[in-house]
Amino acid sequence: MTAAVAPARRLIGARVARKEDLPLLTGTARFVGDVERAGMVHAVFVRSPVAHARIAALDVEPARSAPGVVGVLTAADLPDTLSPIPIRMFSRPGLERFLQWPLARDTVRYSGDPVAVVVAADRYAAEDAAELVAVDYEPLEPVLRADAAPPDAQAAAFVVEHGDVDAAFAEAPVVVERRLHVHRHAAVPLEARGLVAELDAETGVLTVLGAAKIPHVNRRILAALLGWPEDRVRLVELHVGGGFGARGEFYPEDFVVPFCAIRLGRPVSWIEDREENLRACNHSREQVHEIALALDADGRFLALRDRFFNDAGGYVRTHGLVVPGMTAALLPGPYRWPAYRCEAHHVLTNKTPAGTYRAPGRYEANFARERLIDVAAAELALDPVELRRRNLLRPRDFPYPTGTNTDGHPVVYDTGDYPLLLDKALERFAWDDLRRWRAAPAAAGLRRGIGLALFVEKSGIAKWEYARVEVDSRGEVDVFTGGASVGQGLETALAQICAETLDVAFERVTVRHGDTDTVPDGMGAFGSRAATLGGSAVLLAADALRKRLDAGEEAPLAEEARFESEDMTFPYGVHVVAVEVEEETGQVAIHRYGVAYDIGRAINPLLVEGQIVGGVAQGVGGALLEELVYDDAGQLVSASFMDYLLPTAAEAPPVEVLITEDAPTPRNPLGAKGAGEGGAAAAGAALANAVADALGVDVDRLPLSPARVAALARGTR
Amino acid sequence: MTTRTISVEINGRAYWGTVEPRLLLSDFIRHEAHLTGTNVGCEHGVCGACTVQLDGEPIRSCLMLAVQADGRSVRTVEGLAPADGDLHPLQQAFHEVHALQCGFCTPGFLMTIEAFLASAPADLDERAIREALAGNLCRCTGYQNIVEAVRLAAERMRA
Amino acid sequence: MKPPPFEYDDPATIDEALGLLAEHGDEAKVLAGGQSLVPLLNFRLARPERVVDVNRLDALSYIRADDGVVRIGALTRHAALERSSEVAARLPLLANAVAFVGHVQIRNRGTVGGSVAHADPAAELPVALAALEGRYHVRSQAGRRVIASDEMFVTHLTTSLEPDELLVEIEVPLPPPGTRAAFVEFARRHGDFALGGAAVVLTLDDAGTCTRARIALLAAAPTPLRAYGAETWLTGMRVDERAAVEAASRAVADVHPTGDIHGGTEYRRALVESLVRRALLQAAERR
Amino acid sequence: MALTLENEFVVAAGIEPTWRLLLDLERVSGCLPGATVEPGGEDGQLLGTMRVKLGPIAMTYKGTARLDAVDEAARTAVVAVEGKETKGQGSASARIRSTLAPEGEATRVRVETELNVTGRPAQFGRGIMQDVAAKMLADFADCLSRTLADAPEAEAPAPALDLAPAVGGVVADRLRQLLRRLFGRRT
Repeated sequence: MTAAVAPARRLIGARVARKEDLPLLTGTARFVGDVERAGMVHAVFVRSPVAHARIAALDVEPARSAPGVVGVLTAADLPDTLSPIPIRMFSRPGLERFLQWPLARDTVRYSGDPVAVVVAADRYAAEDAAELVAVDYEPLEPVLRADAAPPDAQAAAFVVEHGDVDAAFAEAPVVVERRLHVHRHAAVPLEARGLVAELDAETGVLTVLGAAKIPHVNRRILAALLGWPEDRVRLVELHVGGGFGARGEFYPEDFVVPFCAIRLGRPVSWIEDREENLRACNHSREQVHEIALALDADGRFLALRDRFFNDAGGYVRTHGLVVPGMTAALLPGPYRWPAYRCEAHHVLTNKTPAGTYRAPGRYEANFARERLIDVAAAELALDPVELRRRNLLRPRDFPYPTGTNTDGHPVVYDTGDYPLLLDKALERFAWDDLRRWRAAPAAAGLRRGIGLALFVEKSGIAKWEYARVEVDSRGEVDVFTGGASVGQGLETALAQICAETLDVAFERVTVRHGDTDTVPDGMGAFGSRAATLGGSAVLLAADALRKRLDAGEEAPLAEEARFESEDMTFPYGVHVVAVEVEEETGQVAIHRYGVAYDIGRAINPLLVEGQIVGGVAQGVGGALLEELVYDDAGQLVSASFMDYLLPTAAEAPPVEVLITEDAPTPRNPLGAKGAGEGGAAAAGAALANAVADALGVDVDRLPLSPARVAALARGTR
Repeated sequence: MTTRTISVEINGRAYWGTVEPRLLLSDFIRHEAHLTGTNVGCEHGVCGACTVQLDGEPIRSCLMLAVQADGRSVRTVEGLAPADGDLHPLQQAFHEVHALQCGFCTPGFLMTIEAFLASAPADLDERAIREALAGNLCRCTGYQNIVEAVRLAAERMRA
Repeated sequence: MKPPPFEYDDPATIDEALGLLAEHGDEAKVLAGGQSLVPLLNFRLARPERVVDVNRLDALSYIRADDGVVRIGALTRHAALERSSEVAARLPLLANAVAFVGHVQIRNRGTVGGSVAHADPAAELPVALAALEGRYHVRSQAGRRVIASDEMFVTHLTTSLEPDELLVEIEVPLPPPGTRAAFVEFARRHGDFALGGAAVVLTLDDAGTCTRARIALLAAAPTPLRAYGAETWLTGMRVDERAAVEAASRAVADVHPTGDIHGGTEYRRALVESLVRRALLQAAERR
Repeated sequence: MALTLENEFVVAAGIEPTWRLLLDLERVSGCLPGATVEPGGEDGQLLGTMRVKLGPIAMTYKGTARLDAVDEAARTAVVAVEGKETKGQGSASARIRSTLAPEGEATRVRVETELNVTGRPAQFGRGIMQDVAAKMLADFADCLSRTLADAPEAEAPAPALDLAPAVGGVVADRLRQLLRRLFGRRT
């Protein structure tokens, strides 16, 4: 099965084929929708069809008496002791007013807000009965724009700054300012969410199958909401059909479905359908920036000033202020800023709540900053590459405190050689050839453009991870990690680290994760952390075990480790793209796409490339195709795959990847920086710059849909 | 509502069921025949995750009623690998070039491509491959390695 | 996302099917390939009391060349049309258009008759058939009638088929010698319903002068739309760049496509105009 | 789906009688395509169902219609129609503002309609529903003009909306549906 197995000694850094593949290739994998249980019943949620309304009346009796129905629950049936779903990170006093209850109580705040759950013998019967739940809604005025919302819609506002921004702008010879929009789109994993919850009547233990991303965190939340001790709640991760930041957070269904299982005394399955997924699972990315850049006559950056509005949707969910926090923290990017001020507004609207999606807050920030830098370059008649180069941080600047912070923790870039990576990228992706290509005449009706965008990513935001390594008398090795698998190849990467450290064959290492019974604690998989923090923990445990074996101790042996790191690591990269824009149709055809990414150390380049290419496809999809569109009444009108357009193989571009390891991080023993998000992080920025270059116009918003691009082209013909 | 008793041959074996006419073929395969390798990603015929072969031709099993498959022959991902425990060359190629990540879309891709390769010309260019794949959505890989796997498998299957 | 309950029949003969349609009228819905109807069922936007599945009517699956016409059985799958050497040789426009229909999984199930009866103005085959002036043979217990090309489509998803009528055959007259055709469309993604498109059938004499022109527009109106004005204007002209530009602008002179989230009225109008121009030039260049 | 549509027509009747007819809620509501007024309404409110049909797509709404505002001086009357899907969670509501102005012996009627549809039918980006709504309201305006002109055919309840123009087959189809409704088979 595993084709290319490197000798144990050189496993870290080898292109090892994955351990995970066999069941996924043969159809024996077990996703939550595959789970069957004796007596299992099926839940369907009744969701608000309106954006904002008071619930005047709610009649579930007709549904209760429908064929096959075993239960119908509304907010009134939930425990009086219940509290709303808590924030798990980036919280702040005052936000608690905006939390979501598992089922809407007196008002609904977005189309898709769950108001009742119907449980029946099968999904068909449950959907029949759900149609019979009668709700009277008294419409309230919906808020649909974060940048034009009434004051009471603002959940939080904060400022991140250093230096004297006002003075810098007052004295600057050159100032460029723009209002830039990033549209609402979402992670949309191909497997929608789902849960199967079951209460063991004898042990009194509640088991929830279908956990993802952060099983231990969600066990704590679920136990707290139920008022149960944690040891009576078990979360189990099965195969997971993609996460990208959205799946695995604690959602209303994560309480309601287990509660139904307890209340009804039967295993309850809920499998989200695609329409629900698009209306109920976290959205992301919708920001409006009022951003200004001050430069001197030579193009030296004097100051960056931004005020942005982050559309939070109907409630503040588990992520709290992560997205606006990340935007404000990482907007500076790879450049030196004598003065910086970012004013963030986290605003509630009557749309689906928004949370994190791959490179959260950064996809938006990179678009705003890199777009504005191109505008400045045009203003100064400077080459965009040269303007960037003049302002990049230098190797001697590291470690570099940006003067910003994440959730109060200072951002200190660990290592980097930004000019070197820029040079390597331009060389590898033949920037000069692309410039010649751009200058050469295109076919009639086509316009050529090239663009690039630089960015600094971050990885490992939660500060620790757990691992245990066991070797038995036969020499078989088990690795237990607190990390989680969302399809990224966690088992393979950790097995490589363990096998090399213990000097055992890769095949003899089994990686176990995601079961709160077998793994005592863990943080999970988000923010590109599983391989770096999780891998470091495995490295420590395996190393300790190795020493005992070398000392002559006999298996079976086990070692535990908890790797902690105060600071995040900061990989950095460059996106380069060349496009041909068709004036009449507005079609943007990608001629060449390259990503250079320095991640300190690549544990498995095969997997890293997979992460980057997959990230680019999502970033390009977001920039060209994907948009969650609401009408004037707050109705999501792209609530199906007929209107929410994921890129297919025909639209996703071939991507050239350059992985460099010039700046390993001292912040973990592997020297590795997380690689999960760089492929998406600057795609919107680079494409916008390329299209602006092709048409010689300002591009001030995404997505670059054919109609919008054609309009831009018409304005310039 | 009336029900019907049907028999569908899946991967060479007959599966009987008494079903409502409205039962989707995808649900029959997954929950009556308990062959859960075929996944369901949208249930409106866009994502391709539920692709199976009906009498040898790839179709969307979420857009067909189970009763319509009565007496027909269906092939799913479980029927792809030869009995001897080896992998189909296509599965092997997917593994070697890392053409899957979360793997949820993979069975649909395999059933589409397997039929495609059976009738594909020898000189497969990238455009042709990408268009042949366009009826299946993947959210993880960006498709690049899937295209690569198709090339590799085509090569080996010709040899 | 599961279909609502319905009664189901799968008649083995056309007469049986017609009997069911006569009995149940517009409370019954014909199920052919199901590639449009089943999604509507899954979304519960369609709630027929009864589904009459015609997939067992093998007699309705054929492609036959008669004197001067090609006869296509209503149950002919898109894939069969795509593979038909008969169609490729005699009606290249249809072969050209069917390749744009969805993806292989869709074309393996979808039927020609189903595409016509569903009457989506963004569907390829009705537009191609409009340009070819196909005639629609329908049957009911009352008998048989033929619906002319321009009387078939009424509005979105609505044809002039009576609830008790079944579309059984599409008859496509063979264009005169010297005819060449082209089908072009623009969609946001490969295989999506197009934002606009055009089917063009041109007959040129030896001097290259257009003696007959048929132009049909896709997604320009609630039905496939013939551009009669442009056709008349083009007749007698040499189809060069300038003529194509003029004909295209005449083709959309009175066209106001409904805008939506994928493109507004003006964008779609301009798009269709440029696609007509391209189709005309493509066709003129074909041999 | 939220949109505003405008229709305008002239009726060959004076403004006074036209105004009186305009306030006849039952006749005005009866003009809504596919609408059937049912007994049991209270304090000037009508109960009814409305069936919207588009090829295979069919939605049935149950709801109310009432005179929401009457401005004698401005000769403006607003009819508010609100309905919920008889199956499913969706809804449809409309505010129909009709304004009369004298035009010689005749009367010009300007109808502005704000329509809001929620639920599944409104969740699709393609413009089909907008066209359906436009056709519905055009039909409504036609019927209203006949009603206000007191044309006899306006007495019959409107058939289920069928977006087909009056070519032979469709007339027969409409008649079938009309008879079916009159004889009370299904709503």
